Amino acid sequence: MAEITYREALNQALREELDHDERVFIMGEEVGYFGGAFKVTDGLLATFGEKRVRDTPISELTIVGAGVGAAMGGLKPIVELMTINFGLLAFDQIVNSAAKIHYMFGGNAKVPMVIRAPQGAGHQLGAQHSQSLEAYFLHCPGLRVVIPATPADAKGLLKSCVRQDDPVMFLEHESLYGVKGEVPDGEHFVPLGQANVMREGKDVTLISYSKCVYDAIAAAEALENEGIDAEVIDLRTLNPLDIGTVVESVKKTARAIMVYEGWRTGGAGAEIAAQIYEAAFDHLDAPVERVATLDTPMPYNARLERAALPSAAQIVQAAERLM
Amino acid sequence: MAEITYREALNQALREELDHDERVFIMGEEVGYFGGAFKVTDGLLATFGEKRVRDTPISELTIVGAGVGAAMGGLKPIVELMTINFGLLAFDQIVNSAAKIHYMFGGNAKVPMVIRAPQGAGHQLGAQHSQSLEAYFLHCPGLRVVIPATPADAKGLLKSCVRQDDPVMFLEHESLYGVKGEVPDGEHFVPLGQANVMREGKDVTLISYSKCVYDAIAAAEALENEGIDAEVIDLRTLNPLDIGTVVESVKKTARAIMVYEGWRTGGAGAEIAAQIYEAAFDHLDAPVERVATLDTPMPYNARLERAALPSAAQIVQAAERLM
Amino acid sequence: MALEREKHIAERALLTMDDVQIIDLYRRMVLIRRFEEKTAEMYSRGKITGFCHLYAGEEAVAVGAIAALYDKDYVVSTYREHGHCLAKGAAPRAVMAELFGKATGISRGHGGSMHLFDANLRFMGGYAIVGGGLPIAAGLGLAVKYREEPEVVCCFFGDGALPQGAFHESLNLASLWKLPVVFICENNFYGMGTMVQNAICQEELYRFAEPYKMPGVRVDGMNVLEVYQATVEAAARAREGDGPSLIEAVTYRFRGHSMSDPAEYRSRREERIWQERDPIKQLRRKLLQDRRADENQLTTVETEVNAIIEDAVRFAEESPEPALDTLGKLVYVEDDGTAQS
Amino acid sequence: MALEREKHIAERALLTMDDVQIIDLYRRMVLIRRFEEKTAEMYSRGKITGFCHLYAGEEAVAVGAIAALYDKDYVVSTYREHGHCLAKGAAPRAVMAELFGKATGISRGHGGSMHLFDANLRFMGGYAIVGGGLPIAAGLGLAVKYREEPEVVCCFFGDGALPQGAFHESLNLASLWKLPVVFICENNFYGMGTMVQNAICQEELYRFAEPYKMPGVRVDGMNVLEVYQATVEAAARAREGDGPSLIEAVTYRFRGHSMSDPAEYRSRREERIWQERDPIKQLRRKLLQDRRADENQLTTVETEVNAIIEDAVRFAEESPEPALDTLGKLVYVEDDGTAQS
Ligand SMILES: Cc1ncc(C[n+]2csc(CCOP(=O)(O)OP(=O)(O)O)c2C)c(N)n1
Ligand SMILES: Cc1ncc(C[n+]2csc(CCOP(=O)(O)OP(=O)(O)O)c2C)c(N)n1
Ligand SMILES: [Mg+2]
Ligand SMILES: [Mg+2]
Repeated sequence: MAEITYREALNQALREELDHDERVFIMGEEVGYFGGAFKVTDGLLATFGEKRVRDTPISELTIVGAGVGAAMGGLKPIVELMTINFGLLAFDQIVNSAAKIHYMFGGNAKVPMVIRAPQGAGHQLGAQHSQSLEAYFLHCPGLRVVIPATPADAKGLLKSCVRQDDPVMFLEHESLYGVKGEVPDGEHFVPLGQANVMREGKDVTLISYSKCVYDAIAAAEALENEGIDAEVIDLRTLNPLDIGTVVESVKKTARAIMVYEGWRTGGAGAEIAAQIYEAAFDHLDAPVERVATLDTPMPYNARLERAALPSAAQIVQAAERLM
Repeated sequence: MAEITYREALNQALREELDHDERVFIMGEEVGYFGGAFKVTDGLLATFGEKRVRDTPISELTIVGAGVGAAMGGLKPIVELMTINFGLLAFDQIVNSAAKIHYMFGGNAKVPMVIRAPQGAGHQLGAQHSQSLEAYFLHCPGLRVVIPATPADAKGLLKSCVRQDDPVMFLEHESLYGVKGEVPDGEHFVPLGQANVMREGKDVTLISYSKCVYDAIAAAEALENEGIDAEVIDLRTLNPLDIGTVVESVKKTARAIMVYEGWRTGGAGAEIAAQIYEAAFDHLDAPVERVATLDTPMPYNARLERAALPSAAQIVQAAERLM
Repeated sequence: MALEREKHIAERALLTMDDVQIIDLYRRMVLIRRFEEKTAEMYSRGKITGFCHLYAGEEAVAVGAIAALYDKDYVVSTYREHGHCLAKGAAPRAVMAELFGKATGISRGHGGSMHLFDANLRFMGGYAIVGGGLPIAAGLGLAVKYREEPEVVCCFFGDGALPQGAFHESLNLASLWKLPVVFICENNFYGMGTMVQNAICQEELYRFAEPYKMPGVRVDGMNVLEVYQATVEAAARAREGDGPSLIEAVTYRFRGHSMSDPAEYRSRREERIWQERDPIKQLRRKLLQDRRADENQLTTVETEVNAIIEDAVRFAEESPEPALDTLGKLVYVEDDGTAQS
Repeated sequence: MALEREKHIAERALLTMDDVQIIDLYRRMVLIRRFEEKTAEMYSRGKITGFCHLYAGEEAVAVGAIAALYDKDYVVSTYREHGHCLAKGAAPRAVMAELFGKATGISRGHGGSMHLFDANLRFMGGYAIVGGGLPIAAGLGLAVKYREEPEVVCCFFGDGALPQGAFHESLNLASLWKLPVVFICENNFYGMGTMVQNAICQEELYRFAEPYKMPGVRVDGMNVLEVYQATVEAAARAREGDGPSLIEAVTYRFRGHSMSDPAEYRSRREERIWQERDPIKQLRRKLLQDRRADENQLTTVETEVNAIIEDAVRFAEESPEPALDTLGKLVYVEDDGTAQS
């Protein structure tokens, strides 16, 4: 076990998978000579060369589409979208091609491609650079949606994604790259579809993923002082979704709070809440609370941005409302 | 009052608004000489000429982007996407430009544009031509989302959309164009944000929009024979969302079923269900049921397609489960 | 201009082909034509539904281009792809069964007319988003080049795709990375009801090749030999590692855009002119004239083709529909296809 | 090639301008430079945050092009738009306050460095999606033409936007509809760390104009008069109803891509060569040499500019932040800006 950053964990996963399978290659804007806009691919070009680590033009639609074609042609592309905000340009190839090809060609084609994309707000990047768009991909059968919070999961999930055969949206949070954590050395896989109970508790379940997991943990710690014992679940993947672990917890605590950075309305939290109700209605003492981003384009001003985003304080307040 | 089709109602609205305001114009693929892929704009070119009814190249991203620019420049564009499936190519301009410009420029710019798009399945058009994507737009602050079921609403809502100043996704269902209904003559406006109680009932609330409203009504009639008295609500607009009318009904019936044609997971039904729980948790006798499209790319085969889509029979079954 | 040169080329192609090859071109074109005629008939009898875009009139493009490829070369197409799929060697049975939505269809009845696919034939699919196939073709080209294999990717699309960003992005990427892709634009003068000059400011579509530093030629798409020869050259270039080419094949669809389009925007006169240039009749005339085949041989081909098509329809009719319990399966590879919820 | 002709043109521009005009060009370039230097300082002191892309080195493009426009002409820009916004006449106070995220900012602190906007100045916004401004500019051009007004739309974007589909779709639409748009590509040889030849197969970017049947020229973007003259011609053409033009202005950004980029991918030698071509120094030298201005005058300009910038910073510092209760407002026009829920 070594303590490394989320960024380093991703870099290790990429390095190991490039090493492991000749068919794996990386392409995207600035992934090569620049080492990635967030330096996730740093050093890979030097080791693996231009064939395996490919800088592309700014052509999101075609980068993703070319990834689809390369995957159909037998390779295992890892496509980096510099951020998910630019991925909106590639939406057609993600939703109309990547997600549908296996099914619409009768199972005779497959698209084993991982699309990595940083997302999230918190750095005053303004309305066009601060989105968390996981809900769009959750609402698209055929796509896997993976969204790790910790360095260990970042590594273990990314490696699992590369080893499987469905197209994956692998969403990283821009604020997590510098976060450190213990990561098992060498081969380390985390299976898709297994939520992680980060903290056990009996009074309320905080369900989250990506950066908000840390807010949930901070809130749980604060709640402890108030005598409220919170369980914290990191979903880790939204598709497949491990609703079983969530439901089990909610049956125990009878109270749930969804914490996510997407816009509140129509976000992944609505879906998960709906599934909780469907499976554990009789066990709930109160409606599921949602702590999420306010329904507004993200303001540039720091104070407004902070206030628009979900926070540990809001989670604490929600928990208090529930008790 | 005349009985006309949904298509004719839309055509009337367009004609009246073109007549009413010199700034209004229509652009899109095949809207002019061809009269629209679904003939909604039929005859408008002949009356208003090429300046006001503009055929465009197949360039969805730029058609929408040009609509944004024209709206900022003082016009009132009505942009037709031939179907919403192609609208995925324009997603960047819808989400990153249209929805954000008013806010990110500090309220100093506005984008009074209506984007009309047919959507929906049911005609064996296969995976890439059968989507209902309202959930994507619901999860995008800054956009209005309007989705009429009846000819009268199609007309009244479209006219209201053209008269207001926010960007609107106006989603029509491909199966509704031939549906007839009474439409008030002359000026007829339906305000955004007012759900319509189509049928009163006391046992269960069926909440729907677009084509599924008809399935809900059919189900309500079938349920009547079983002695179950269903209320049917047509939301008509998803943003603004008239959750008040829904909650009031659910408080009365204590049971709710969301009926929608988007994919079940992450669809608009999840959001509305979540809001129902938040506002009427204590009034609910059972969890909100969701009758929606199966989470699969749409198959071409007719039998499979029918089975993948929501139906009156499924609503009836859901209601029976609830009682 | 380019056309003069291409005339010459076509003559050359004719000389270099043996009789068997050349009659095979004829056979394939007739097969496609009969297939489409039968499809139209089945459509009007309600056996086929959904969108259905016929290829009649354009046979020389698919047949000429694909004849210039090796079996292991890849083809990427659009929603108007029956012709390309058959030319690539698909069994008419499997294609017809797909149009009927049957389990024996080439895409198991999941795809329909717009989404034919056969990995073994390296027919890499029909895509129904205008321009959607081009980035995928570039990606296949990348896969080939990556593995240092000798194949090329042949990508068909319509004139309507040129105003799409995907066209330009793909040409740039293919040129920048010298990918072995032959881009073939089927310029049939219309995208649905829109004439090409109302969609794009440059009607000589092959000229878009120039800024991308790749060869661009315009060929007579009603002449199978011209298309063949141009594709031979482009494919050779691609195989040698010199990158992509753009071929504009000028052609005409004999029917409306889809089965539901009566094509009222076209004049009878225009249609007649093009009917006279029917690629099948042209080749037939040429073969007889040059004594590369006799009437008897060609009639035999036609009779054989008719039987194949009849058989395909019978097969499609008799085939079972996909079982209802397959619904929700095949959405994912990994979990053996259980839908998400 | 084009460059030779442009040299000549620049001389002509110089002759036709009076001293006041020409010193005003100098003033605007110095204003932008000082503004950017101060911005860098404020950024490193933590007063400005987020992404911040400086325009230093490229001043001649914004100033030359915008000087060729009338006040009522429109400008559309990118995330690197401080220069364009100031050249269009924005008060340095309002821009600096925006960078500080203050309520007095040109976008009320909602936009930041990448999203400046001023409807009155017809500065139609900075867009942070590469290529995102081009369709919007085409739409503004349509609005102008629709109303039969005489304005033109000047749209700035980088070399990095050329591989984007939006560039091609917009050029096609503008040409097809003869929209009054002047497309100005600021070719500074890099899109972030990627050299233009690694992003696009055609390095002579102006050549993309040709298939779109519009004039395409390359000008020395370090020479304000060349840019000015090329824009005068393109704008005149647009105003006469002859449609769009493409101008490629060859330039260089003196700093990294953004405040967080040390630009390690560039050689010191390359940077030095371009520093020597500093557009401000060049104009200064020229003015003195041709005796269009004396040292005194220019120093006065510089001193005045310094004072303006100091004042802008003071204003920004002292301005209030947007009130917290504005959050959730201004999302919609209609309901006076209450967020959805
Ligand atoms: C992105 C997109 N926009 C619109 C459509 C609707 N559509 C289907 S075919 C077509 C015309 C295409 O014309 P062309 O590319 O010339 O091909 P042809 O039909 O002539 O073979 C259009 C507009 C679509 N399928 N995809
Ligand atoms: C669609 C999109 N992709 C990627 C980015 C990230 N990005 C911001 S600027 C930039 C480089 C743009 O270069 P260029 O157009 O040459 O403009 P310059 O920065 O040189 O002025 C990139 C890749 C973006 N903002 N938008
Ligand atoms: Mg065509
Ligand atoms: Mg650049």
